[in-house]
Order: sequence, then structure tokens, then C-alpha cells
Amino acid sequence: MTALLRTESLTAGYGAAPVLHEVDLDVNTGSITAVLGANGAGKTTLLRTLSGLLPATHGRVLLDGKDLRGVRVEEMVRRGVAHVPEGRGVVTELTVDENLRLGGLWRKDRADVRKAMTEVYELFEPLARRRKFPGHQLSGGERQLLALGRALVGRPRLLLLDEPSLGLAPKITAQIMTLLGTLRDRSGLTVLLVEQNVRGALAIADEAVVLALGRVVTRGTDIDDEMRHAYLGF
Amino acid sequence: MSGKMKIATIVAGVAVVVVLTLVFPPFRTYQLATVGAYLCVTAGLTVLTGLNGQLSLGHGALMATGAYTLALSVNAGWPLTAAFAAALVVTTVIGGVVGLAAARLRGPYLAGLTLAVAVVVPAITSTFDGTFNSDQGLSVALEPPPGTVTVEQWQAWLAWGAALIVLVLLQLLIGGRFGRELKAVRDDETAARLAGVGVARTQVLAFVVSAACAGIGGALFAVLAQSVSPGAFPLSLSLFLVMAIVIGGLGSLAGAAWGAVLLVALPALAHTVTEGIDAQRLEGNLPLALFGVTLIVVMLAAPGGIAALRPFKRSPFKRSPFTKAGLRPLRKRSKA
Amino acid sequence: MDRFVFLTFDGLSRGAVYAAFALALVLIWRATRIVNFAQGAMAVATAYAGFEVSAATGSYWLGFAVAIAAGLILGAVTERVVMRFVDHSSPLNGVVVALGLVLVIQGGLGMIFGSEFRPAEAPFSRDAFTVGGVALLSRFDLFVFAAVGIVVVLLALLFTRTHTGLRMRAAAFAPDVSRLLGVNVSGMLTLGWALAAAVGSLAGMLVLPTELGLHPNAMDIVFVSSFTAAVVGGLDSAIGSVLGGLIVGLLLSYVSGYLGATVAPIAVLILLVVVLLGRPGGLFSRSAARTV
Amino acid sequence: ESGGGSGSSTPGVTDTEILIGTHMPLTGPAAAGYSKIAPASKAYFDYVNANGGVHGRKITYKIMDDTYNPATTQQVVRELVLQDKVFAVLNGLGTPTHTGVLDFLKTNRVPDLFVASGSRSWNQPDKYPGTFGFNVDYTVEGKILATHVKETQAGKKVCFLGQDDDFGKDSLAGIEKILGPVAAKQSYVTSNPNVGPQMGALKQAGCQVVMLATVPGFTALSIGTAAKIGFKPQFVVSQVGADLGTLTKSLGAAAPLTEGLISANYLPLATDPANPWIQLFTKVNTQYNAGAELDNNAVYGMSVAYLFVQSLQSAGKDLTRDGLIAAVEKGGFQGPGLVPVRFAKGDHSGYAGEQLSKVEGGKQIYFGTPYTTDDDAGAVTAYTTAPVAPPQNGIPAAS
Amino acid sequence: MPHQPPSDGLILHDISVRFGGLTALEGVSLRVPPGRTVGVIGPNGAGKTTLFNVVCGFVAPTSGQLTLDGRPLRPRPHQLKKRGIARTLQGVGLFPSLTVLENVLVGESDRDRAEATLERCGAASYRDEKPAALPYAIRKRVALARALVTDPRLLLLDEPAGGLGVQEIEELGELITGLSCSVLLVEHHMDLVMTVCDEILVLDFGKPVAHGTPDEIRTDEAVADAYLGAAA
Ligand SMILES: Nc1ncnc2c1ncn2[C@@H]1O[C@H](COP(=O)(O)OP(=O)(O)OP(=O)(O)O)[C@@H](O)[C@H]1O
Ligand SMILES: Nc1ncnc2c1ncn2[C@@H]1O[C@H](COP(=O)(O)OP(=O)(O)OP(=O)(O)O)[C@@H](O)[C@H]1O
Ligand SMILES: [Mg+2]
Ligand SMILES: [Mg+2]
Repeated sequence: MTALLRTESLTAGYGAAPVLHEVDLDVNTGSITAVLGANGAGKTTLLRTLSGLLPATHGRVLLDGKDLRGVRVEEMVRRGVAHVPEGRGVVTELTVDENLRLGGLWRKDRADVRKAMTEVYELFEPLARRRKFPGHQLSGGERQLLALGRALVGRPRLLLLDEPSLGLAPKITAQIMTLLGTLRDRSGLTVLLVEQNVRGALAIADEAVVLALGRVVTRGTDIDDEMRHAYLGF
Repeated sequence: MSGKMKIATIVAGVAVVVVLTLVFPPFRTYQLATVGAYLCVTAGLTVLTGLNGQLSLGHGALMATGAYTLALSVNAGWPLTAAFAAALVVTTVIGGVVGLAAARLRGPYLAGLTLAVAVVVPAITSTFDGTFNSDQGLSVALEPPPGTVTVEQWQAWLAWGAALIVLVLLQLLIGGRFGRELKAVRDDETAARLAGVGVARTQVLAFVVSAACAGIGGALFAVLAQSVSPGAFPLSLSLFLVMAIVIGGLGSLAGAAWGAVLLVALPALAHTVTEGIDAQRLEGNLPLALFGVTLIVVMLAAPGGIAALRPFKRSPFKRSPFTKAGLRPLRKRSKA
Repeated sequence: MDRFVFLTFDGLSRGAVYAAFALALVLIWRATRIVNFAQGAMAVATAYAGFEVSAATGSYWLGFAVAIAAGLILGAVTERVVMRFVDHSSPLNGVVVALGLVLVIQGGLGMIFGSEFRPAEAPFSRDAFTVGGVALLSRFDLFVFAAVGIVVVLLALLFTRTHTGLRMRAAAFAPDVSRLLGVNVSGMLTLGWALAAAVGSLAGMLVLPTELGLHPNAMDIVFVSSFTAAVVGGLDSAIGSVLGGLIVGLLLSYVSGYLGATVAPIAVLILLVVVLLGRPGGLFSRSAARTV
Repeated sequence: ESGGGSGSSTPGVTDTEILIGTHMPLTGPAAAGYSKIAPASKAYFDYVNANGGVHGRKITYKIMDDTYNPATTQQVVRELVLQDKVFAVLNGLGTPTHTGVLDFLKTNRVPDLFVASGSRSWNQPDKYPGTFGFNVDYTVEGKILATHVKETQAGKKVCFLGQDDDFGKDSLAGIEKILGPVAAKQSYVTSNPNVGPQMGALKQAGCQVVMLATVPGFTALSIGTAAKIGFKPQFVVSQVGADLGTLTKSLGAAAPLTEGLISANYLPLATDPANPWIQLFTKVNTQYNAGAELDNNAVYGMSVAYLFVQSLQSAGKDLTRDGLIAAVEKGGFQGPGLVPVRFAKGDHSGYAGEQLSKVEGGKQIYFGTPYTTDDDAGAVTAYTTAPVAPPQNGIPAAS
Repeated sequence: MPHQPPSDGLILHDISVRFGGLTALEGVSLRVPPGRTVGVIGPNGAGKTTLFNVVCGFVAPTSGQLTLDGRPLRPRPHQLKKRGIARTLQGVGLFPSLTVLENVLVGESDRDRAEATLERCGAASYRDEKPAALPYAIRKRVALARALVTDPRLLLLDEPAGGLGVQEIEELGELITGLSCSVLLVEHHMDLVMTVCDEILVLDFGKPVAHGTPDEIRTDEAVADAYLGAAA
């Protein structure tokens, strides 16, 4: 397998002191990588840096071997990267339908966008009931579904998910994890999955990366007990 | 800075100004007096707009209320202190009425309502011209200052005495619980309600407080000019007040002070800089344009206002607006 | 009765003009969430350009086209050169910069063209058709109605039917999220400003012939009335702003006609209070947002 | 201090210079027209300065922009008096603006000459001994215009539209002194540029003559609006709002509507090249006013400056503030005016009357003789003294 | 904390809420007895937050009654504090321009109490920081502290464990168990709900579908079907 995404000593932060330190990462095409770590470890920061919302102060990000430096945030989605940010990012003033449409606006293949929207509505039934509702009326979980569904409408190659299970009912969470597995297997989707729901994430992940204080402390297919105790608290 | 330190700074600042009035030539003293009068208004407005997030484009009208009340009281033979008290009471009441309506409104809708308040002054003075004497306004018959004090010094002391009281009271008010509640309401009304803060009550109170300050400021203007007329309180005055607190630094009394200074100094400076040039069409227009350019440049270079500038810490130019936008937490923006 | 009919038509023709300008305010509000206080000054600047060209070439419509084009350019330039560098962490920063722009534009126009009134010609006769001795509407009024109607329809289509409209709204509400979704936010802002300024210029070309004439401050009062109209109708609604414009126009006309011109601003204030207390987001506002 | 005899102790006066100042709207909505006045005055002073000045002193004229905002007027006048220490304030413009500084100027004993407004407030010698008017007052004008209407339009229905302030009220007072109550009266406010309802009402009242106390923009608007609704009365317009150049520009293609418009004035019209004063002012204007056009506003500015130089000449070499005021009160000035200025010990009002004008063939021309009257019950009488010609060098001689 | 035990806690009687055509709650009755912890669970959009909004007065019920300690409750959000009710929001809902300590002080201006509560919620070391720069978990603790500082008799917690790590949730569980007030808890994290709740109400499409002890709910078929799925 080839690395779809690669970071080389990636360093980033918000002020003078960096939050991420020299992060090296290889994410293979068609794999699910779980990014784990305690609160404040820098998981969200990592995703924001990958999608370009936050500029890297040092190091670089490669997608398909190409350096992403200088690529604008709005360009990323055209390269197949979809970022579902922490805190959902539903445009609350737009309707559910408009939010979903927004996810596929950049795509030329209109027919497929419509198809993808239909799929999302089938998948996430609560959204189907609320097509014409403005986003602000949705419940917390419904918004999370909407953000996720919107990313899927773009048919990304690489999906950056920041705690997708936040606020979702257990049944739906499980459904989504299954869906990620299916998409990986069927269409070679690559996922970088930030989760607090460690068990659920590890259950489908091909690989796991544990961050602590902005550094990668361990990675691999299974996390040993020592690491679990030290960094994940169980 | 602790609350006590801030009050000490205010007192010291006012003391310095009073000393200046003793050494300055009369026109500079008069300008100082004007700054003091403006300061009362900007301080109140920054509490309303800066701390509580309510934009008022109608504070010029509240100043007019204070000014007319003082003029009518003085001309009715009331002593100056009683006239000031009357101005305070009347503007407080009017501020309460406007505040009650304002508390239901947000953003541009509040701006629209207060804008309508701002432009109603001339209409009222000419509708009730028996009392307010239409466009020509009223003159204010003031007693000459006591002893050897010059008129300008007397005016400056009056203005800065009032400013001292206003600033100290406001500092006491915003330094404590009320200040927190103002900001809480501005930041998140729902969370504020749940924390036990009466949102409407806080907003009305903020309006009343700032209206009272505007009333005092307006009354001082009546004393400074010894006359009041609607033309002196145009819409542009209300807009300039907002500009002053934003450029000065929104939400802090220091910013209000900067704003008051700028209101007097900037137009004068723009005029002085262009004085040598006298081509007919440039006259007046050049300072105007220069004034505008200054506003824009300051706003772009120092988005937090002058009071927020820390010249030796970090240049404001270095922060690109784009990375800045990227920094904003997504959570807050999308209200999710 | 004749008087009432006369005042009604007078108010409608005046109101159409406010509506035109309110539309520009609504457009920029929807596209950028900014109330552009410089809208009036920008419109005047482009109208100067337009009438200058009309005077030089003798063709009203050439000048008209130039004014609209100048609006597009001025709007885009304003966004690219000034507005995009404004820190929007406080919404007031944009307001202050816009007010600064007003001074720059008015000062600049004063320097170039002087502060005398210049004629602002109307393309059609302003003589009203009279029915039974009562003056109703003029050809020019009909032109204004038609222009406003077309703009309303186009705007409604733009915002609700087109991808670009959706992009513009998303960019205005949630810039960061929109960028993640591939929306060229900065482009949308530029486009929003350009379109709004062009609509503003159109409004200026419609308004100025009914005003005292062309002057750096010519739109100051129109701005106030139109802003009121937009607020009455609801800033998010194009239809609302047109209705708001007509309401304000009618109110001013009836009040001036029956009670005297002096009390008109008081009537406007009362209108605002009544409307906003009932509907704090204007007549055409949607239901209040869920906050918890 | 102003009573001191030596020039050096008088503020603003040195052996070589006299510093005076004024406040005017140079920017903002009120600047239209008015912004040309002060530069014209200044041009005339430059002309005088280039020809040796007055008693060897050059006149420096400091023009402050107050945007017609009384609060700004307060600031700039204080700057002139306290900071720049001007000798006098000349031709400060506007009723509400200047009213606010009357007391201040009085307290500081600053001569306040030739205020640019027709309000009657300037004529209060007891209360404001240093303040003098210039313009004919609105009531006097109203009486003169009304007399003409009474004589030529007998039996017609006469109506009135005026600005909602002293200008409108004083005008109407003058008109009604002659005609009795008008058939219908309407008012407008400058903040609402739609006079449709007002003109509609006048049309409905069947008015045949409409007398306007309006500023130029609203004169144009009223005439335009009337035409729009098919209402064509005889317009009789106050001098303030009847400058044909300004009206023509405002009306644009509709300019022919001004045909037949009746007004009055007390200064020669800029469009009369045969008038020797206009010839003088044209010369000064080309040399010293940066190529600006000589319109009636410029003529006004130069006439003010001329009268001021006359006053200085009359005050003598030993210039003091009291001396200047005494010289103005002595009166007897003869200049470009069609009627005399009235200055005397007990009278500080300006021009005593006006001559009627009419727009004919796109040109504003005088007809008949000038009239004078007072602002009270006095009769309107013809003034028959022939106008004087300007001095050879264009500068008033020391008297 | 010594305070008068309330006579009979919060009682919701047959509450229904409709938003236009949408029924968010239908015939919900519930009692939260003093000192007890009651959980409300259900699929997304089931009406849990709406139930809280009814108790807090953000939403007026279309029908039904509320009583608190035997007295009818016609709540207005900012008067909840007086009636001894506190609530956290589903998100975080901190005031971004106030420091952590000031955030808590808005709820209760006694400085010592505020600091003690922060300490108890494990956020004392951040007292002078602004919320924006803090990790999500810390922000949630501060929000909890702001609710707790008013010393409520009834605490409404809307997804307090959202975004928290395993250890954090354990600590939160201990904190909730240690509270002497009654608690109404909405949460999707089943481990937490099952350990801290005395009884649980399950909503689906606004209707109560089950009510019972954690053990009863765990084994309820309908609940597994609608809510827990295979994960249970
Ligand atoms: N906007 C910001 N400004 C300053 N510091 C920030 C900002 N956002 C995050 N930080 C800091 O960066 C560090 C990492 O935060 P990040 O949000 O990446 O953590 P996380 O692993 O996603 O945690 P969580 O599980 O709480 O979401 C934290 O210490 C936080 O305080
Ligand atoms: N103010 C409102 N206007 C319109 N619909 C609303 C409003 N509030 C809630 N709803 C709808 O009512 C339903 C219940 O919403 P609620 O927020 O109570 O769900 P919830 O059970 O808290 O879900 P979650 O677990 O996802 O937070 C949702 O479908 C929502 O769209
Ligand atoms: Mg995170
Ligand atoms: Mg919820």
C-alpha cells in the first residue's frame, strides 16, 4: 500500500509555543487510522493543520507525494480531502438540504452529487425528515450527522473526522463506524479518525496513533496495555 | 490592573488635566474641556456598546436631551447643579424608554432604531418650537465664573469634574458583578440566562447608564457652548461617537478616553496639516478625506483600538488577517 | 379623497426609490453580514462618473451603464483593498472603516467636482399622468418600479436558485466551514461587494433625479430612509426591503401631507418602534433562531 | 485692552498685517453655493494686498469649515479668537451656527461684522454692540416681494412655501404684513427632499402665485415638482434661493421652468457684464480666485470684502476694535449695493432693501427701481438714488 | 451541604411540545425525587434537550404541567437560580471574553465559593485563562462548575461526557455520584448513564418508550432496538 498522506516533522500551534511537535505520520490509501490521545493532546490541532486551516510552522504535509504548502484551504476539497471539524460546523442559517448541497458544490458531476445526497438521506434518516428545516433547529446529534453527511456528498478520498461520535446515540455511532469500514473496503476511502470513543475506533482502525502533548508517542496496529494506561487512561 | 489601581489612575489623570488647565492657553483649555465633556459620553457608550454589545447610533440625541434640559433649567433660573441634576434625570428616563425597546433588538435592527432616534432631534425642536425654538435653539444664560478664573478654565474644571465622577462610578460599576454580567450577556445570552442573569434587565440598565452619561456630556456641551441647537447634534455626531470608542479601544475606559481625545484632536490635526494648501475645492475637503484615511488606517493597523496597542510587545502588522480568521474557534462561529 | 390618492401615488413613487436603495443594503447584508454605511457615498461616486459620461457623450444610457459598471468595480476594489483587511472580530470595525470611507469619498468628490449641486437627469419624463386632475405616476416612476422589480426577482433567483447564491450565503455565515467545503470565500466576498455596489449605483441613478441633484452628500438622507426601510422589511428579505421602502415612502407622504413635513421623522421613529416591537427582525423575518 | 490706542496691543493687528477669520460650510450638504463666498472675499483681499493693503497692512483671511454644524462653529470660532487671536470675525455664515457664538464674541469684544444671513438677530445694538448684519433681512424682503405681488397680481390667490425655521417664518411675516393672510401655506424641512405633498396641497388650494422662502435646492425641487404634477403658478422667490445659475444647474434639462420667475436682490448680478462692479470683480476673480467662475455667490463674497475694506479705511491708521465698530456705526458706505447699508448708531441691520428681478430668456435681469423698507410697519418706498461706480483702482479710498 | 430536603422534587406531568408540525415531546411524565439521579436517553432528536428546555422555560409546553416541590413551575430562565435549578448546555456555552474564574463568578459572585467549585471540578489551575484556548474537556468542567456554584437542588446535565476521554468520564461519574442534589442527566455515553443513574427514562420520537432502573433498561428490547443497537 502507498501512503496517501504523509507528514514530515510537522510542527504547528496557535501562538509562540507550538502545540504539535515534529509529527511524522504515514496514512496508507484505503486505511483507517485512529488518532487517540487525552484531552488537549493536539488531535484537533493536527487535523486543522492537515486541512490547512492552521499553517504549519515547520515541517510539511504531503498528499499523494505532493507538498501541500501553499495550497489554499478551499483547494483541499478538490484534492479529495474532507475535514469534518470539531464542533460540527453546520451552517445553522441554511437548511439541511442547502448544507448538504454545499458539500457537493465544487463537484462537476451533478448527477452523482444528487445521487450522493440521496444516499445520505437514506443513511441518516433523521436528516431526511428535516430537509427544509434551518440548521439551527436541529438537535445536537442531528447536526453531527449533517456535518458528516455533507462531507460524504463530496465523495472524498481522505476523510478527516474530528470526534464524529460526539453527541450521537450508540446505535448511530456503531452504524457510522460500520459505514466507514464499508467505504474503506468498497471504495478505498482513507480515514483519519480522531476519537475519544477509543474502543469503537480501535475496533475498525487498521492503525492507531497516540498523541501526547503534541508528540506521537506510539503507533501501530495494536496498542499495548502500558500505553493504554499511560495515555488513554484505561 | 486591579480596580483600585484603575481608580487611582483615573484620579491621577484628571489631576494632570486640571494642572494643564492652569498652564495652557485659553483655546487649548477649551479643547480640554471639550475632551472632558466627550469623555463622559464615550465612557458611557463604551459600557453599552463595548461591554454589552448594544450598538447605539442615537447617543447624539441623548446628548441633545441633556443639553436642552440644562438650557431650559438654567434659563428658568435654576442653579447650575440643579440643572445638571435635571439633565441627568431626564436623560435617564429617556434612556430607559429607548433601552426598553432596544433590549428586544439585535444588531442592525438596533442600529436602525437608534438611527431613527438620532435623526428625530430637529423634528422635535421644530414641532415643539415654543419650547425648543426650532433650528435656532436656545442660548444658555450662565453666570460668569467666580474670582479670577477664566471662562475656559471654569468650563474645563466643570467638564473634568463631571468626567471624574462619571469615570469613577463607571469603573466601580463595571469592575464588579455588573461588568461581568454585561459581558456575559454580550457573549452568550442563553448561557447568561441560565447563570441567573436577567438579559433584558441588564441591557436596559446598560442603556440607562450610558444614557445618563450622555446626558451629562450633553449638559456640559450646553455649558461649553452657552447655547444649544439641533444642528449641533446631527447624525454624524452619533456616528463619530461610535467611531471614537472603536478607534480608542472598545470596552475599556482607557479606550473611551482615547476616543474623546481623538474626537477633538483628529479633525483639528487634519485641518492643521492641510492648512498650507489653499486651492478652493481642496479647502475643507482635503482635511475631510485625510480624516477618513486616518480612521481607516488606524482601524486596519490597530483593530483593537489605540488602547489595546502595546507598541513594544508585538507589531499589529505582523498578524495577517487570514491566519487570524483561521484561528477563530469553529465552535463559536457556527453556533453549533 | 383626491388628496389621499395623490399622496398615495406620491408616496409610492418615493418609496420605490427607497426600496431600490434598501435592496442594495439587503444584498450586501446577505452576502457579507455587514451594513455598508458607505453604500450611499459609493453610489454617489459612481453616479458622478455616470452623469459625467452622459454629459460628455449626450447619451443617458451610456452613462447609466458606466455607473453600474463603475459600481461593480468600486465594490470589488473596496473589498479587495480595504474591507478584506478589516478585523471582523468586532462587527463595529467594519462599520468604522465604512464610515471612514464615506469621509474619503465625500472629501474626494468635493475636491474633484466641488460642492455645488449638479443636474441629475432622468431618462424619462417626470411629468405625472393625471387622471381627473389628480397626478398619479410619471414615466420615470414606472421605470423605477420596473427596475426595482427586476432587481428583486434577480436577487431572489440568485440567492435561492443558484449555486453562487448558496456559496455567497454560506461564506457570509460561516467562512471557515465554507472554505473547508471548497467555497472561495474571499471571491464570494468580492462578488458580494461588487454586486451590492452595482445595485447601489443603480439605486443612485434612480434616486438622484428625484433629489436636489448630484452632490457629495446627496445620498446621506436617502441612506437613512432606506436603511429604515430595510430594517422595517427585514434585512434578510429582498421583498421585505421593497415593502419597507414603500411603507416608509407612503408614511412620509401621508404625514407630510396631513400633519406637516416637520413631524415626518417622528412618524418614522414611531413606525420603527411599532414594527420592531412586534417583529424584532423586521416584517419579513423568519422565526427566531433556536438558541438551546 | 481693545480700547488701547496702539496697533500693537490690538489682537490680530500688527503694523503690516490684519488677521481676520470666518466660519463657513466648505463641506457637507450646506456647502453648495456657500463654499464659494469666502474664497471670493479672500481673492478681493489679495487684490487689495497686492495694491499696498489698507494703511500699509495686508489682510489675512482665515476661513474655517464648520460644515454648518453649530457645535463645530463653537470650536472654530474659539480657535480663531483664542488661538489665532483674530482682530475680527467677518461674514460668519448661517443663522443657527452664528447665533451660538454671539455671546462668546461679545464677551471677548471681537467685532462681528457682516453676518451672512438675513436673520433679524444681528440687529440688536444694545445686546450685541459688536455684531452687524449684511443681508437684507427676510421680513424686509418679504414686504418688498409682497408689494410687487399686490401691485401686479391683484385678485390672484397667493400662497406660501417656506423652510421650517426663522427664514420661512420671518419671510411669511413680511409677506403677510402687506398681503394679509395668504391663501395656503406649507413648510418643508431640509432633511426630507420630497415636496410632493406640499406642492400637491398648493395645487389643490388653487394657488396662482406661490411665494417661496426656500434655499436653492428646494426652489429647484419645488418648481420641478410643481411641473411634474401639472401645476404652473407664478413663482416669487426669496433672494436666498433664487440664484439662477444654481437653479439652472439643479434643474438641468428642466431649467426652462425658471422662465418668468420673480425674485429680488441688492447686489449687481454676475450675469450683467455691463455693470462696472461686475467688471471690477471679474478682473479680481480672474487674477486671484484660481480661475473659479464668477457667480452671484462670488459677487456677494467680494462685496462683503469691499465693505470690510471700506470700514478699515474709515477706522483709520490707528486700528482698534472699538475704532472699527465706531467706523461701521458711522455708516455712509457706498459700494456695489443697489440700496445703501443702514449702519448707524442704533441700527446694525444690513442692506435696506432690494430691487426686483425676473428671469427672461434664460437670464435673470433687474426691472423697476429698488425699494427700501423696515422690518416693521414702515412703508415700502422706491429708492431712486443712482448707484455709484467703483473707484478707479477698485479699492475704496480712506475717508 | 446542608439544605432543606425538598418535599417532592420535580414533577413533569403529561408534557407535550410541538414546533409547528413537528412533535418534539408527547405525553411525557417524569418525577425527579430529591437527591436522586434520573437519566434521559434516546436517539438523536428524540426530544431530550427539548425536555430540558421545558424545565428551564426556554420552550413553553403545548400542554402539561410542571411542579417543583409541590408548587407549580412556570420557569423563566434567569429565575431558575432562585428556584434552585441549574443546567449545563449541550455544547459548552462559556463566555469567551471572561476568564474561567469570571465565568463561574457570573453564576455566583462569592469568590471563595467560585474557587472552591472550580477546585472541585478540577479546573482551578486554569482560573485566569480564557476558555477559547482550553481543551474541550476543561471547558466542559468549567461549564459544570458554573452550574454547580449556585448550589442547586436540581441539576440538569445535557451530555456532560461529550468529548471526554475515558478517564475524564470516570472522574465525572464520581463527581455526579457525590452530588447531594437531584440530577437529571441526558447522555449518550451508556457506561456513565448506567453507573450514575437511579432510574432512566427512554424517549423515542418524543414519546416515552421505557422507564426503569438501569438494569431493566439494559435488557429492554425496545430500547435496544431504537437506541442502543448492536452495541449494547
Ligand atoms: N484557538 C486556540 N488558541 C490557543 N490555544 C489553543 C487553541 N485551540 C487549542 N489550543 C491549545 O492547544 C492544545 C491542543 O488542543 P487540541 O484542541 O488540538 O486538543 P485535542 O487533542 O483535540 O483535545 P480535545 O480532546 O479536548 O478536543 C491545548 O492545550 C489547547 O489549550
Ligand atoms: N426551537 C425548535 N424549533 C423547531 N424544531 C425544534 C426546536 N427545538 C427542537 N426541535 C426539534 O425537535 C426535535 C428534538 O430536539 P432535541 O434537541 O430535544 O433532541 P435531543 O433529544 O436533544 O437530540 P440529541 O441527542 O441529538 O441532542 C429535533 O428533531 C429538533 O429538530
Ligand atoms: Mg479536539
Ligand atoms: Mg440534545
